[in-house]
Amino acid sequence: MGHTLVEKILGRKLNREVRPGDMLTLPVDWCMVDDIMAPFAIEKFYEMGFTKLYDPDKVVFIYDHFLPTTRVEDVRQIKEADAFAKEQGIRHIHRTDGICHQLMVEKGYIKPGDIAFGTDSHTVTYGAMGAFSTGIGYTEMAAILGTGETWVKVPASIKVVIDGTLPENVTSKDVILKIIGDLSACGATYESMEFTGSAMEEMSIASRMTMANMVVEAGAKCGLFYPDEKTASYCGIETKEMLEALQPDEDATYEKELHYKAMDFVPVVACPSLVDQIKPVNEVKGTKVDQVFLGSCTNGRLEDLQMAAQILKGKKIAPYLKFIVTPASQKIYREALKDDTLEILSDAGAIITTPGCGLCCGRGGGILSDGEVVLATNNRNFLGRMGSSQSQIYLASPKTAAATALAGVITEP
Amino acid sequence: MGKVFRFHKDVDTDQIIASQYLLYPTVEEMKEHTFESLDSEFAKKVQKGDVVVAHENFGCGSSREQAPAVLKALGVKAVIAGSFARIFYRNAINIGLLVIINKELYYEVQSGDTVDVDLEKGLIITEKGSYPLAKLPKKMQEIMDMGGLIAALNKEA
Amino acid sequence: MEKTFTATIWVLGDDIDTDIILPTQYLALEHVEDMKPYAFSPLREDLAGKIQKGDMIVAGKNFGCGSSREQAPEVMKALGISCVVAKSFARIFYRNAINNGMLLLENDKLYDQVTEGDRATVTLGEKIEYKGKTYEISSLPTNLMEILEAGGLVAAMQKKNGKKVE
Amino acid sequence: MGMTMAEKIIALAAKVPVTRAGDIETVTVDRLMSNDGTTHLTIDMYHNQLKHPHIADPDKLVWFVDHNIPADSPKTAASHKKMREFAKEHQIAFYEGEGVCHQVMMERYVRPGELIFGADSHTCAYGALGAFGTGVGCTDYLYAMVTGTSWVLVPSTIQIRLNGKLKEGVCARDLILTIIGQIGAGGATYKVMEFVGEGMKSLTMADRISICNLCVEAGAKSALMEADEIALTYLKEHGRTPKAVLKSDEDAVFEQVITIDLGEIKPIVAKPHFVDNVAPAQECFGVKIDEAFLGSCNNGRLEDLRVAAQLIKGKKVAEGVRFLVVPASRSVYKEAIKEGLIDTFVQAGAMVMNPCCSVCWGACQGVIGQGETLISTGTRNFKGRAGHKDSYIYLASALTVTASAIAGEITTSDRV
Repeated sequence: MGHTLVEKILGRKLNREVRPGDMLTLPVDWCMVDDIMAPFAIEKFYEMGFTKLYDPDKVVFIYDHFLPTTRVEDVRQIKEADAFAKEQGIRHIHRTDGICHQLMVEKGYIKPGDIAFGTDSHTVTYGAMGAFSTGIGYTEMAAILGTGETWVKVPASIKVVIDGTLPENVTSKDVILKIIGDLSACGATYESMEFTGSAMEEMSIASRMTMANMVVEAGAKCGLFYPDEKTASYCGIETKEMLEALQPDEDATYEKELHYKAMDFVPVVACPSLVDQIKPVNEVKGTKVDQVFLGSCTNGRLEDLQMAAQILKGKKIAPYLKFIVTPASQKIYREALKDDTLEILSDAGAIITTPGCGLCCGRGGGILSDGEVVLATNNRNFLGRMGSSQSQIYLASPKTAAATALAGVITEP
Repeated sequence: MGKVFRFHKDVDTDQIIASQYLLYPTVEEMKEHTFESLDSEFAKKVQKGDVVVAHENFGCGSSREQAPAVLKALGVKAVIAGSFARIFYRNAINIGLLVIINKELYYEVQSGDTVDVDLEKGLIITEKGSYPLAKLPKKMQEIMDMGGLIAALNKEA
Repeated sequence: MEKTFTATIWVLGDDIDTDIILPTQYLALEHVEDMKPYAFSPLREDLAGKIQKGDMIVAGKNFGCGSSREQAPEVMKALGISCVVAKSFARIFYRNAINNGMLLLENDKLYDQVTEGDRATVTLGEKIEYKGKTYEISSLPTNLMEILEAGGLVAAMQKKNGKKVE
Repeated sequence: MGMTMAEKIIALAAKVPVTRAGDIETVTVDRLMSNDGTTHLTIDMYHNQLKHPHIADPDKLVWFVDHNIPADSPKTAASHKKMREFAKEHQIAFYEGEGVCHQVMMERYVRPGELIFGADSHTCAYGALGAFGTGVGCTDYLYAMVTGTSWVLVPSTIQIRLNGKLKEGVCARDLILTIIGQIGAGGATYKVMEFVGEGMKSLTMADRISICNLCVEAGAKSALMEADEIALTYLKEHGRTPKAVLKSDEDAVFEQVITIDLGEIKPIVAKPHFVDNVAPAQECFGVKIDEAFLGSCNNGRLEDLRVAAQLIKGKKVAEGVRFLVVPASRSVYKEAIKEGLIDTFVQAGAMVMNPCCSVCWGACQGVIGQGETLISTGTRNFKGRAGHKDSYIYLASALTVTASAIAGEITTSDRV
């Protein structure tokens, strides 16, 4: 009997066959620690009796949630992380480079087949590269920092097959939202999701990251794409064998299979205040919005900004509307400068902030008051996540965001 | 009679009420942060009728009217300083917060002393003696007499 | 950990996410004690103040969905919550809770029957008794039970590292 | 006896032929600027305290959301919402996220000879275009909004005569900090600081705005410069004409005359915790910094970004230092993109923010923590202004700030 991709990745690491339900102790390739959780993980690390990291070169510290700082206590997080990094000889630190998940991929840390853990639930993003990655708490991170390993229960898998070509106004964000809606917010709990089919093969790495990023919103442990030529060229690797070793077997067993025709997808939104409250944009069109947010580890990449710019070129956003654009990394910011994307967005009236988590994590970058409505491209619309619990958050694609910014009401692109 | 809270030279508007509180919806919500960086207990300790005494250039810095407004909301009866920054002075008069220029008092009193500002007699009275109140410029006295600029405006209208 | 205990019930709904359990703006407060008043605040502003030591939470499906913020189970533990009984739990929250020694019990029927303020009796690895009826709960996998019994992952690691537990 | 420039502008606004320092005049205000620092309170007073709420001339009002944008809390957002809705209802010119109010006012509104009230102390910046701008509180603002008028005590004038030219590596910022250090934080209280002399010819509009902007830190009611050819060219480029081009008469009476040789000015910093606590930059060499800020109504203009970008090109921000670069307006941002300056900053490791007041105001982005040190082109270094009450702010020029960001400690541009 064959193996799913997650079984292949985990088994390859341990050099043996693994099956869903097996409890494994896994060596860890990458530990990603963000600024919110660093001080807590450090405290637990010492409390556990550790004195030295198992391998400082496998640890990446990234400051993104609190930059730019909005409160005086934010700085404490950074200082404590800096002090620890210095003491332990951590070389991989990104203080102002952008959002952690973007950087882990963009800076070349993650390679297909890697095992990565991060102190943030959207660590699942690296599944776009065919890596096993998932979010953990800071206590567990502390244990991994000390031992270099942790336990994993091999998950069962859900296979999602999408064939064909997506309609012009649909992006990978609409696809993953629709799938989450179909599965429900806990429909993939403990499981691995695999995305395949010709539409997935067509997708850029950036679009794949958008989808992998959001599998946690269906409860999944990881969301995987099969490494291919695009993955190899993005990572700058040529090892064909490795790519072959990281494909599922044809006779692998899946807990569930979902089949979609790409042409059937339409632009959708997740309505307040749950990620699985999915409706076609057309069903909520005309809903007045006060703010539109384009950014985050879900949709803050160059292609996302470009999609919006294409719609907004030479036009102005609706009066009295706030349109906040937060690129996911400084590299993306520079690329978007180079091809005039930022200038087009700024001319349209966008407020372009420095890269970081921004509004998505609710610390700054456009917080909402009672009664305000935002349409946002990020990954969560939980009650009160972006400020007042009396505000409303709709999640949508960059294209829907741009069309909505233009009209001032929710609009299909 | 009120207690003295004594401050130094060049007390700026950021010390009176810091920027991060200015966008709070109401002065009532801001007032507990008055003088936070200089004396974090000030808002709790100050009582109606108390007096703020300071050296020169009190209220320098921004035009934020929240600065005199929080003092008034806390019940501060008067601010007595060697001199005032222009905008603060004008803002205080406009909202009916008594601001008195007196160069000596700063050297004569300590925090916690009692002091009385007797408007009828035109005197500042301390345990050690009394000081005549300087006259306000005529235009400003008119505004004070009417109970502040808004009251004046409502009378005109 | 006591094998049997009785607790007062607070009822929460489906999909109680980690932003509800503790909103982002309170995550960086220096101590978990400082975070306590804000637990569950987007949903029920006064709840944290009402919860007494030993109380239990009964909720619907997908409790703890959302982020990996471990402050969520930690703040619940600090509030003295003895356990959460839910139809199902989100994965990361589940793992974090165990790592903090916070007891989670899965049962898909109790939620539909309970009234807030009532009391129920839990017998670990066996059952919950509520208004004369019995609701089954299963026992945890061995490796997790070991962590829970050690008092959480920190204590388990201390043992491994031969560090004296204060 | 002649009149000063300030007396002439006030006489014009009061529609009287002559006025003198010490007189009180009722004036018609040409324009009323307000921002999110206080407008929510003005609106509350408008609704709750006025017997007959109305606006004399909505076309004179210009409102900005620039201090806390993007919003950092639900309370801030609520205050912004109140402003937005009021502006919409009363058709008040409303700019949200377009940049720092004073910069946008200079780009789009201010005309020589005007008398402008701004609910912000740095309104004195408008003197760079020969307008009398002064900061007021929200009660004064509301009075003027309702009646179209206000009263002013006509100020006396300190005339500052500038000769020569600034040396390379020295900025207008160094000049004004030197003057404030000389006359003290209360040295110009109630007075106008007027700048004249052949030295003016070498000062760009950006230099002039920077100089006038900071005069309130010496207590000044306003700052003034004659609208000369440089100013009138700027005005024309921005599609406007003067109300009146005025200057002080030869025989006007000045409170004080100060003569300064620009060539003598050296890089200078204002040390914590006051703007007049100045020292030559070299006295502070070696002071470790945690954050550097280039921006604000004082130094967030294209000229500032140019000199800074030129300095940092090919270099990197020191490890562990947060270097915030915040263009003063959307048009500055756009021009800076076109010239490649923004790319240079990002490449060097700076964080480029949306145009706004940023850490100069200290309540939104880039706030500093306990024990931290900031070097800033902002307007003030009051204790705690940029964040924690136990933190330190040094004020300096765009060049000195950028040099310090590269070095990780206070230094000047000739040393990096």
